Amino acid sequence: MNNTGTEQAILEVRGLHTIYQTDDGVVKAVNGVDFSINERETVGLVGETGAGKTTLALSIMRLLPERTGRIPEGEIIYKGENLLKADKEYMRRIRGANISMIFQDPMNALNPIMSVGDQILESLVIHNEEKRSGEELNKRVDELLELVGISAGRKHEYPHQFSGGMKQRIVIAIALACNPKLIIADEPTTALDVTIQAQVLALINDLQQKLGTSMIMITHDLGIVGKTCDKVAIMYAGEIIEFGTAEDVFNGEKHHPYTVGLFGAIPSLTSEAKRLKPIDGLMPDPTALPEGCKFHPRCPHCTEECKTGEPYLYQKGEAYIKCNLFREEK
Amino acid sequence: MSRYIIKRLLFIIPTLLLVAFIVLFIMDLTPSDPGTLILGDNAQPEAIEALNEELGYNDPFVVRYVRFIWNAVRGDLGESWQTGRSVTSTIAQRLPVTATLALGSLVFGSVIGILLGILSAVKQYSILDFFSTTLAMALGAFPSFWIGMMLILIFSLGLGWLPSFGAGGIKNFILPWATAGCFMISSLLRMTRTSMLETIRMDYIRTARAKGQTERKIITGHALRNALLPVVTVLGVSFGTMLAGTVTVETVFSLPGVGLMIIEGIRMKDVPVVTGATVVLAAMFTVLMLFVDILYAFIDPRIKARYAKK
Amino acid sequence: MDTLVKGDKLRKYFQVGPKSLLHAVDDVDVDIPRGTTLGVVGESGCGKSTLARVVLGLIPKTGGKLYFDGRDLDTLNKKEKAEYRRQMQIIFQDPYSSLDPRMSVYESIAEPLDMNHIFSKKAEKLDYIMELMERVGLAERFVNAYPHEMDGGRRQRVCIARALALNPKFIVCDEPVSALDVSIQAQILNLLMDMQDSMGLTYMFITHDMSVVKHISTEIMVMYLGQCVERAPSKELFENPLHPYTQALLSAVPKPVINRMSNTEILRGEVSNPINPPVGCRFAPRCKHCTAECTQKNFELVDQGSRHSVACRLFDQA
Amino acid sequence: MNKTTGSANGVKVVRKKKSRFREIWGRFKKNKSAIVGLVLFSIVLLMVIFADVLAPYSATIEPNIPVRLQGPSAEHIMGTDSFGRDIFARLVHGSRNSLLVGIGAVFIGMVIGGTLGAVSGYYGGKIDNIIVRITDMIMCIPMMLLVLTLVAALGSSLMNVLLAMMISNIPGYTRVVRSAVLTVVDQDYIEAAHSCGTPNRWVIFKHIIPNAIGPIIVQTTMSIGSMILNAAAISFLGMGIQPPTPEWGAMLNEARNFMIQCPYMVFFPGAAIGITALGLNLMGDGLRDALDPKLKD
Repeated sequence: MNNTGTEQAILEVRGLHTIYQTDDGVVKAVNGVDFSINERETVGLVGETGAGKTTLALSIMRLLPERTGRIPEGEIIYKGENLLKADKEYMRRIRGANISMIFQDPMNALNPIMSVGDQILESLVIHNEEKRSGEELNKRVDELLELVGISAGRKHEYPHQFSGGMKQRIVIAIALACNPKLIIADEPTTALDVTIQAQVLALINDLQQKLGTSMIMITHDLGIVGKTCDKVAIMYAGEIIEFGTAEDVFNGEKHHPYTVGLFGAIPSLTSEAKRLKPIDGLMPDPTALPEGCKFHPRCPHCTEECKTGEPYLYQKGEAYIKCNLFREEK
Repeated sequence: MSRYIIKRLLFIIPTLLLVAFIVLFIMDLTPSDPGTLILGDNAQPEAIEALNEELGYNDPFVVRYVRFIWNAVRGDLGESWQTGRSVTSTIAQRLPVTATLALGSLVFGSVIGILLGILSAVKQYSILDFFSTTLAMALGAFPSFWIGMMLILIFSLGLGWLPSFGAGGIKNFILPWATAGCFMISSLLRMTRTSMLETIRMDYIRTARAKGQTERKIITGHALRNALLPVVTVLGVSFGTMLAGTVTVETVFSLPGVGLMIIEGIRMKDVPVVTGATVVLAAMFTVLMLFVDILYAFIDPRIKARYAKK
Repeated sequence: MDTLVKGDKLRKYFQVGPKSLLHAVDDVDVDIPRGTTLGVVGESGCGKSTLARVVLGLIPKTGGKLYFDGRDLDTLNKKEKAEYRRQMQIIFQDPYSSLDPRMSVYESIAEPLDMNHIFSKKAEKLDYIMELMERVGLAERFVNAYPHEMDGGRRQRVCIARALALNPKFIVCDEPVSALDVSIQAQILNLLMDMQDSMGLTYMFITHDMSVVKHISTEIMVMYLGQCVERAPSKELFENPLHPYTQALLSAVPKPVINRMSNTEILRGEVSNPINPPVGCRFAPRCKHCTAECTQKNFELVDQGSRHSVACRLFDQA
Repeated sequence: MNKTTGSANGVKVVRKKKSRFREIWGRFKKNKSAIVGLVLFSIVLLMVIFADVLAPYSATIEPNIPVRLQGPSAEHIMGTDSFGRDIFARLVHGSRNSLLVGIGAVFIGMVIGGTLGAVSGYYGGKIDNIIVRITDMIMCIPMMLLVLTLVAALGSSLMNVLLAMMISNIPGYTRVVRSAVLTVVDQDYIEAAHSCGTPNRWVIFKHIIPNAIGPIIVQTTMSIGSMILNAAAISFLGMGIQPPTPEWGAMLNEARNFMIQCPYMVFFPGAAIGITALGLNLMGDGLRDALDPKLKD
């Protein structure tokens, strides 16, 4: 891999806020997220239920539910263009061709009454800029199916004839159809069994190496991050509270207390510990987030200063941690 | 697939037998007998009794049931007690009117109902949606015979555009079609809208959006076909309701169809007429439901596969 | 060792068609020493949940013998059976569907007590329920709460309190933490282990998560397509997995360390159909050590010493 | 009201059974069309209750030939019919019969059909198979035809119309209740109840019925409306309640002959039927959304 010179960010998210206006109040799902992703790079977005991972992904794709989802501020810059300002038609052409998405639940992600070949073909037809013939496109469908490990002969079959793992392969084939620059994978293996998960992860990794696509990997499983990601963003209550290379986050010395808690809560396969170390308390209510650092009510190191105002932003190169613990070490 | 169709066809036989049994059984409770009806109230009781005996009216119910089925299979539904005419030929003469009414209303009702249903789901919360759902609610709540009478008041008596009774040409059918179609519009519009709203929220619609598909093609290519699956079933059921509703619509517009035949039969206590006509309408409905089921299996590959495996 | 629950050749088949039998559980032996935890792992469709329901008697078994505290459960009369049923409880995976949405916490926990007429005085019952809630770490204020007012972790605590209400000896935990986030999962796992220590409970713990099963189990049973393929004490299994399936399963678990796909063993193919399975090792179609022999005869569990047994041609001395 | 039980350490167990009801009501009252439905239906209910206050019953029965076929006026706000009877009075008193038939038919159908459906859904197996087969077959006869033949056989009277509609309502209810029960039976809390030795009847009454009641209530509200429509149709065909007893459908039947001279005779009874059914349907829709809010985002 030649990283020199290609350190060009292909997607940059700056100060992104996303809210949902619901009957129960305004849900603040994403609260000021900054990060960028370079070519050929995989960034892992890690967090528990309600951390805002999926909302962030849907914001980038501009696929938020129309009536409730709003992006009051922020920028999403792709190829020098702010996607939040782009018109609908421009955005439609970006989707699928430049940025595509793999969804969590392969059981429902495919149209049940359309053959899988047609569903892959659809993607190609939509973005057929070079006006390739139907025959060429069909050949490409065969190629894509073989690429994800399904025999091309099965393209006339319907989704219900495939197992969960196979369906996810088809979803991946759809995502890859137009050689996108960036793939957002939202918990792509959560619904699958471990051995099938390993197959799918290997496939994703393999294809990414081969095709040089960048990827945002959304997951709650730190193990998957360790297997696939170059950089990691830990999300809590709609914020990235820690960002860095996989090396920083897994093996570095300084961590956000939440990151420490997250690692501590996982039962280890390698060492013997009688008791686990859970994080006290619960995720905050997204309609009434706490003041100050959003983690302070659960944090073992909480001080008075954490309860008001933004926490300190500790930076080291590209990596950063949002926590007052590191204030004095400037 | 062919096995499934055969299985469904075989299921139709006990269904029709049961339907005929229920209708015959109920009609058997009617305080009426052929002797009295043919000879009149003033006839000698002995003569009436003799005629009843001759016509087989005094046989046990089971015997009459088996005889009815046996004759019906050969196309003979008995004779009217009132006029002595063959019930089969009366039905054959009147069925075209009912069929024209029913099929016309089916087309009218389903086209408008499904179309408005789709539009109001796609443009949920718009003025069109509000208008359509209100229309559906109203059409479902007001009795169709009343709507028919209102239409007569406006278009026949008020404006004088259309005839109010009889079965002559197309013009005679326009108001009846609209009247009988109202109920279908109501149920189909609501069903299509609900089903469409549910489908639009499915994950695979999001997948299509993520592919960059246009909104219009997402609706026509993905959502519509899936959303119409449950609508097909409702179409069958509401067609059945409408078929029975032709009884009132034919009464309002004095259309000489099978429905009116049933009403006249009931008034005259003419058991064979009512039985024959009811069994024919119920049989039509049963066959239609079968057709819907098979159609369903053809559109939905999942159901097709379930039966292909067996 | 003192065995609390013992199952001999437990078997559960489901009739799914005129000639098709689904072999959900096929001749599985279970024995769980008092005060220990038997972990049951396997992927979806391996029959682990069915096994749990057979052991609890919630569904009738097709074959085999079941002993609880040394008594054959088939020989008990109705009254005795009810007595034994009280000593066995279950905790489910999804705390959203395992609590009646119309019952408050109080009512849910009180139900088993009422059904078995434990308390005659209301105040005594309430005190006992409060004690149970305290034991599972539920604040008093939740006594009148309804399930939808609580998060998954608290609901699971209510389920645990309900299971503990009748003072059981044996609890089946059917994926009790799979629906929870890691931080909450750790809370519940700690609670379950504390309960075991303080009340001497015996668990059968069903899960698909290898790290959870390692953490909580004394012994582990690995299931594949309705059969037990390997069984060993927890530590032994993780240090020395023998069956090719167990090895692949362990290797497939993503560990929270940087490890870009280097040493993962990828298992080919998918789980085959449990309906009318053919003779032979059921894992054979996916196994890299598969030979003709594997598809011709069945392999029983064979003891490899130190309570470790495995059903595989590679270790079949017979 | 709230029932409380004291305890030694001062904790109160509160029976707040109402919380769920309040939650549903909260969602229901936000729905404008549901409120419109509730208001419409309340008006009809008030009419039923205060019929005698609004108009004397005698005015609905006794002919008053001198004032026959008069259009709406201050004295007769909806005009008079061919016997000179006040249409408003007949409308008000007719509401009792229409509603009686509608509610009566649904209620009895619910009890019998509901029991069959619950048994079918809960026990499954052979019983379920038989019940489903038979209801499927009976539902092949369009309901209106079934009612008509029954009325023809039993004779035209209020009680017979009620009986006929009750019987024809059973299969539909069996279906609805069966599917409602099936969704509940699958839940883990039913298995949890079994595992702590809860007897079947307790499970049915304590867990299944309360949780399956939602769709049943919705179905009930909606079917009262359609029963009123059916009853009106039967009377309109001259098969139902016989004159001079006031009933909306029967009034329309009489009005038919005077449609040309007196359109108001047709208009008011039909509007009354429509408004009642509309109110019930809007309420039913609102209830469904309030019970199951997942479609509203």
